[in-house]
Amino acid sequence: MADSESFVQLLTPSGHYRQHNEYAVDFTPQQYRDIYRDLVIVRRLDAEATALQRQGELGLWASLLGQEAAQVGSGRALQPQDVAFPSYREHGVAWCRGLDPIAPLRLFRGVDHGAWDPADTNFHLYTIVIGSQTLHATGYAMGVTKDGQVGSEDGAAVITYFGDGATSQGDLNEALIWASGFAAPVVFFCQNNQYAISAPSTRQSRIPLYLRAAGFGLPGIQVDGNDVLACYSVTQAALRRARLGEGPTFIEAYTYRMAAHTTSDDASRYRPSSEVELWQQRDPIARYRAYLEREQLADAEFFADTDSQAQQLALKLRAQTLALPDPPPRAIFDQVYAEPSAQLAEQQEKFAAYLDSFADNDGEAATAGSQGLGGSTS
Amino acid sequence: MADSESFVQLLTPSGHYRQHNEYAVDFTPQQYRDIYRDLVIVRRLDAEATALQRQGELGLWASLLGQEAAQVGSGRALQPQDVAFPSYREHGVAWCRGLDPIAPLRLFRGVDHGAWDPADTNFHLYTIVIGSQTLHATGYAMGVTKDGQVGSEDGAAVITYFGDGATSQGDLNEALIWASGFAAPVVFFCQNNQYAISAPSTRQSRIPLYLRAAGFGLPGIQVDGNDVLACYSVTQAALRRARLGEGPTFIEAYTYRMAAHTTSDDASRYRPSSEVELWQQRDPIARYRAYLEREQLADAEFFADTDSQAQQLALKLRAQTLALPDPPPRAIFDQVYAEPSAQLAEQQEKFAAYLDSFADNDGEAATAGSQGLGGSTS
Amino acid sequence: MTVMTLSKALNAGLRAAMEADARVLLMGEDIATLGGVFRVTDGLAKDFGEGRVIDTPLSEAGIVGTAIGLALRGYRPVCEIQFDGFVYPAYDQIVTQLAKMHYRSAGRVQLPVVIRIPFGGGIGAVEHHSESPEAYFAHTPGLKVVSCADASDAYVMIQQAIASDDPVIFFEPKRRYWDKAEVDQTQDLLDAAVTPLHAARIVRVGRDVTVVAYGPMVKTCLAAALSAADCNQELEVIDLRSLSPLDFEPVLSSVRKTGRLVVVHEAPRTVGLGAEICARVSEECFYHLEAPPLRVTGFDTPYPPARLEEHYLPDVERILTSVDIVMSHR
Amino acid sequence: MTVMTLSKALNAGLRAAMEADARVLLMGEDIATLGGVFRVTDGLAKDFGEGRVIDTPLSEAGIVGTAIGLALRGYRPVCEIQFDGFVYPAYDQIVTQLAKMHYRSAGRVQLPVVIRIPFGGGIGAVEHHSESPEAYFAHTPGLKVVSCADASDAYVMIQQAIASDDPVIFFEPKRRYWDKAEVDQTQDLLDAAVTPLHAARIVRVGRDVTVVAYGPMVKTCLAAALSAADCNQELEVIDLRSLSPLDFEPVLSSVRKTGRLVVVHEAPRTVGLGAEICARVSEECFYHLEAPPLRVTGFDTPYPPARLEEHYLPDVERILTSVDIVMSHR
Ligand SMILES: Cc1ncc(C[n+]2csc(CCOP(=O)(O)OP(=O)(O)O)c2C)c(N)n1
Ligand SMILES: Cc1ncc(C[n+]2csc(CCOP(=O)(O)OP(=O)(O)O)c2C)c(N)n1
Ligand SMILES: [Mg+2]
Ligand SMILES: [Mg+2]
Repeated sequence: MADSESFVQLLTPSGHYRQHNEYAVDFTPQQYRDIYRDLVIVRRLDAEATALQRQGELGLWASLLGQEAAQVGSGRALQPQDVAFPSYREHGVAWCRGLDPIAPLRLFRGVDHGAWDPADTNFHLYTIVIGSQTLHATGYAMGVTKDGQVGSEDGAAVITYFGDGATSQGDLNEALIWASGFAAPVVFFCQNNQYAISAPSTRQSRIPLYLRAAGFGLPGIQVDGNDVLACYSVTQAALRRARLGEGPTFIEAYTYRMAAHTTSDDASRYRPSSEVELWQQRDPIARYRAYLEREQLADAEFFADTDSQAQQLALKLRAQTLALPDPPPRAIFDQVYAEPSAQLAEQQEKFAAYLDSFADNDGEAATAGSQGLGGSTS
Repeated sequence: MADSESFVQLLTPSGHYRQHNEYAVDFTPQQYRDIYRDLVIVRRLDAEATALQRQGELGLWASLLGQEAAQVGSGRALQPQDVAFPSYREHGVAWCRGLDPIAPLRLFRGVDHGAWDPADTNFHLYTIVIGSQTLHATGYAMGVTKDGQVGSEDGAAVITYFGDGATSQGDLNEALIWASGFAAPVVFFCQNNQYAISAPSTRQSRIPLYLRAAGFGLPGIQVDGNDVLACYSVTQAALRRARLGEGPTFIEAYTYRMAAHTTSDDASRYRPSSEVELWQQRDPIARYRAYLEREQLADAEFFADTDSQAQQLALKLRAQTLALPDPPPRAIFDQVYAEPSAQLAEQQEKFAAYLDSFADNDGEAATAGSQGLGGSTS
Repeated sequence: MTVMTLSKALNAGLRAAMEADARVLLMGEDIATLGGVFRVTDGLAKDFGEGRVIDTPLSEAGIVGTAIGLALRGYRPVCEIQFDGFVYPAYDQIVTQLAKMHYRSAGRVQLPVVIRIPFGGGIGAVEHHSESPEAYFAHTPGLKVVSCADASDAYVMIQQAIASDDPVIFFEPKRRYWDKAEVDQTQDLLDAAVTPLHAARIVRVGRDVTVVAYGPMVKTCLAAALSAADCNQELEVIDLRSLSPLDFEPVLSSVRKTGRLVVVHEAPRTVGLGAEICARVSEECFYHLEAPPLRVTGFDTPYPPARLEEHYLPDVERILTSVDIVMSHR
Repeated sequence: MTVMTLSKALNAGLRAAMEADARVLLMGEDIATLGGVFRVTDGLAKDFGEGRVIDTPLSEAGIVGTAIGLALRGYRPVCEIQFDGFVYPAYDQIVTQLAKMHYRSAGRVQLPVVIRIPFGGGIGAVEHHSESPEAYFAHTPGLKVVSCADASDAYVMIQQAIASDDPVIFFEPKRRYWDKAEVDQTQDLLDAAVTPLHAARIVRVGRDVTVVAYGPMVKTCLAAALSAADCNQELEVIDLRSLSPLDFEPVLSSVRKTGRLVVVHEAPRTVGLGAEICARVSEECFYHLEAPPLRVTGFDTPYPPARLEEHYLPDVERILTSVDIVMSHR
């Protein structure tokens, strides 16, 4: 539910700017355009991934369609030293953090489990089991405090992403308890896209989700998740609180999942197309573009350039995907442990010998599945 | 924290009645006296159990000392058709429900796991793993609704007891979600006795616990847990809401655990005796007695009678405890399953044969531990 | 006899159980409106109402915890856990409450709760969607644990599980959901001819090697047996069906006949069901064994990315390799 | 050498680890002010501050989940779970996150988290305070699982566990907390003479029967061995120490020598560690075994009420009964 009283919105669905007595953005024209480019690119890459899945190149894809503003708005509010803990749909945040867009596709293709190095971009691994990452973010933020990296404008903050469905998990609620109790510098960013697969968010809570926070002793705020400026501003303020050592904040970005839950899902079974159409009128990119046009912050050439840049990136992503090699079979055994396990090494050796027993006369190993043996995959 | 504004109190620590604009009690003099008798008896039985533990007759005892008003006040507000789901300290509620006082002692002596029949007194089994029972209560209450037993004054309600510590468990928070979402007729009765073993309740929440409820969409109310009349009235009102189909309520009874966590605990390690002394001045029984005396609801004879009745019951409890036989060894295998398991039956037979191998010449079975074989224990 | 998929057979079994007993309830994520991500509950909400087919919050501890409460109130809840890897938030409720309450109460409380869990790999899924956690439950006294291998058993076993007065963890072999078989919907489940829930079954008779499996691996073992038959090796394939309690008699008498044992499962090897079968056979058939009992299992690694799963999962080739080894002992 | 209790030895080991590495943190319920319900962390909060010895909310999922986050930030958290039966609320975080994140990240993320769990029975406690859940963890790839049997090992192993870059589930034999032994606090843990964390150890040499145990049962087995020696039976007692990975070589070579195996643990029998040891020995020592491998374990029931535990727990008598059986095979 979007609770009108406290709902933060800076851009109306038609792209008009509304003053707010607490939140505002202070962008240069270039920054306005950069945000637009992000929005368009993340949508375009997402569409490409969906297409790749339809063509059998990915096992599955979880589309962010409709949630670009929530992700780019919050993602761009992060400072380099901040750390994000996503669920599995934060491709837009990943883009803002600088993660190579191929990384999530590797996961959804099944060549790895999403094996990027979180330290490279301060963007943690995708987490599929609902709610778990919110405790990791909280613990990490407790560590930030321990390291003395809070208390000033250049302190570090942590943000964790999760959906409306995740609010029903014990883990998320415990994370609020810990974050509040230890005044951890963490922002809880809930993308209420109104569905957890088929369950409407009212199945998780009869009252707006941002209200959950107060009972745990932290501020909760509801923002228009389809308004990139409001998402930016609200997140920025919350991160600032965290950085300054003022503790956690809970943000509910009220948005809409315009695609099905994943490519395996058939959303027509549980929601009418009229609802989707209604939300298309609140499209986060169209409204932002209308604003940029009205304020003459960008011209037709910029829009055309952006589209073609997005197109280039999509083509590159496609090419990268098609070129992804399958990992070698023995990679199954790699990196179960940081330190060697004799027990596992023995299994690995037996398996290698088993594979070798299929080796053809040229000395090349091949298996029933016809994949060659080789070095470690990752 | 006792939050002064919304804190419900009908009796001041000195036993003066305070008008409240929402809550009141409407007792006959006899009812007033009955409540007093309950308070005295549950304290006396508790003291006896503690003594039995000290004398080696119980393995452990979790004393309710200081929480008599919270337990008797709420317990007496229950109707016969209502069902209570306790943790492990609700000996006072058990008394109100009519459970034989020996039952919890069987558990703490280790002759069974607390094996009474919940259906006999509508008092569920003690639950030791913190928070679990709140979900059972919620599910049970959902069943009450399904059975059509809500919506009128003679509907059934459910109450579940837990401590301040339990509010940090995922289960409790999920129970609030379910209860709220399904408008289950359940009352969450939190005895905030200010400690979870050594952890002060501020370790679980920086803000008063009753505030937790609102964020889940249910009313939260804080009551003086050492005021038996306030506890009665507030619980009665919450049960009435539940009965009428108006959904769950969260009650925080702000009280104090005057004894150690259990007989195994050494509370002097984490709290000063001055604190305990302070709370002795707010003793729930002394204040209620002062009120009865002032209002001339009871005379010296009644007080003396009550004490001697409590004493009789304590002596009976002691005798019952000392007479408790150890269960026979083969009881280990009883009632693991409702339906037979061949696998287990085989283990049981082997064990019986093993025990028999120690049988002496008189044909009597005896084991190293010298306990005889016999029928089922329970 | 109707030919139907395993998924449909479960659906039919659930329907029959709900028709037979108004206290049977289904609860789980996405099971009502959507009909479940595998469509096992498709159409049931429409026919029985959302009061009996309950779309729940996204909360597995809540599902099992409230199911316990509903069972205490006299209902017979059938919970769906969406995928194997999502059962762990409910693990505490399952292990400390569901499994132990009957014992705690010395038999005064019964918890007829069924927990349905699609399990195992082979469908190209992402992490946590292909796991085989059955050993955790089989090691937990107080729970009964079963798995069906085909549509016909699925139809019968789900009804038997629901009729059981004990909690039953019901593992569904998710990659066999779309496999078809003949299902007899007219049978009387109380008929003595119907295999009881906790009985193992010999699904192929053979004299040379006893091959023990359950759930998704039964089909693989039958395929291996076909293949072995070409080389004149006669495998006796046993579908355990019940993982707790284990029905050992058929396994023991088979090994007494064949003298050779191969156990097959997808779950990691160490401390899996295969360990129990091999240990028990070694203990009780010591003088009948002509070769060391072998296990063909998943490896002691987390379930790998989908592009590696064909190597992780036991297949006909790996089973036959072990068969050859036990056959080589003369 | 100092004589100290196992509890004190753990305390000394924790202290040494905290002194050696400022990133080592302790977290758990009642561990700071109270010093833990078994006093294992007594005095550490006073000396290292509440920033390094953290009294947590009553929330096991939170303890493990935030410990993972702290480890990601470079800390080395040592979590205390108050009793065995209270680990299950954290089970999801342990099994799906702690165990799998290193694999998920293809080695880019390390989680040096230790989870200390007092386990086992024999102290006359109420329900959930006497359980032996180690098999659940040993069946979980990605975790390392160990148990110490005496004060000397406790002191060393807790430090080794903290130094490990992998998550370690550290089982403490609670009924041995008050047992004393000599502890050498001067030893250099990097010394080659120090037994590595994952090595089993022969704690008594014998030629007749190999007796395998871990944790609290090691002492019981040694007592059984003493008793057996009176009857001229020489038991070789092996303390596994590591339950995952299992160090099989000492077990296999012992059985190759004795030809007889008895495995002892408190946990329920079915699908327990004993099953794995017996299965593995049957597979690899098939031609050396002169008797069926036997298990002496807890029964397949929930842990019984305290007044029954002496019958539930393996004792010298039950061990010797099994020893006699394997010795009777000639
Ligand atoms: C613990 C757990 N239970 C179930 C699932 C299966 N599942 C995957 S996504 C999902 C819905 C999540 O909804 P929400 O939190 O709103 O996030 P969204 O997908 O809408 O972004 C479910 C039930 C899971 N991943 N983890
Ligand atoms: C899940 C779980 N964790 C830990 C424990 C150990 N324990 C027993 S009682 C207790 C404190 C409970 O505090 P609270 O909920 O406030 O209840 P109180 O004892 O004060 O009545 C703890 C930590 C437990 N029983 N269950
Ligand atoms: Mg959602
Ligand atoms: Mg308390």
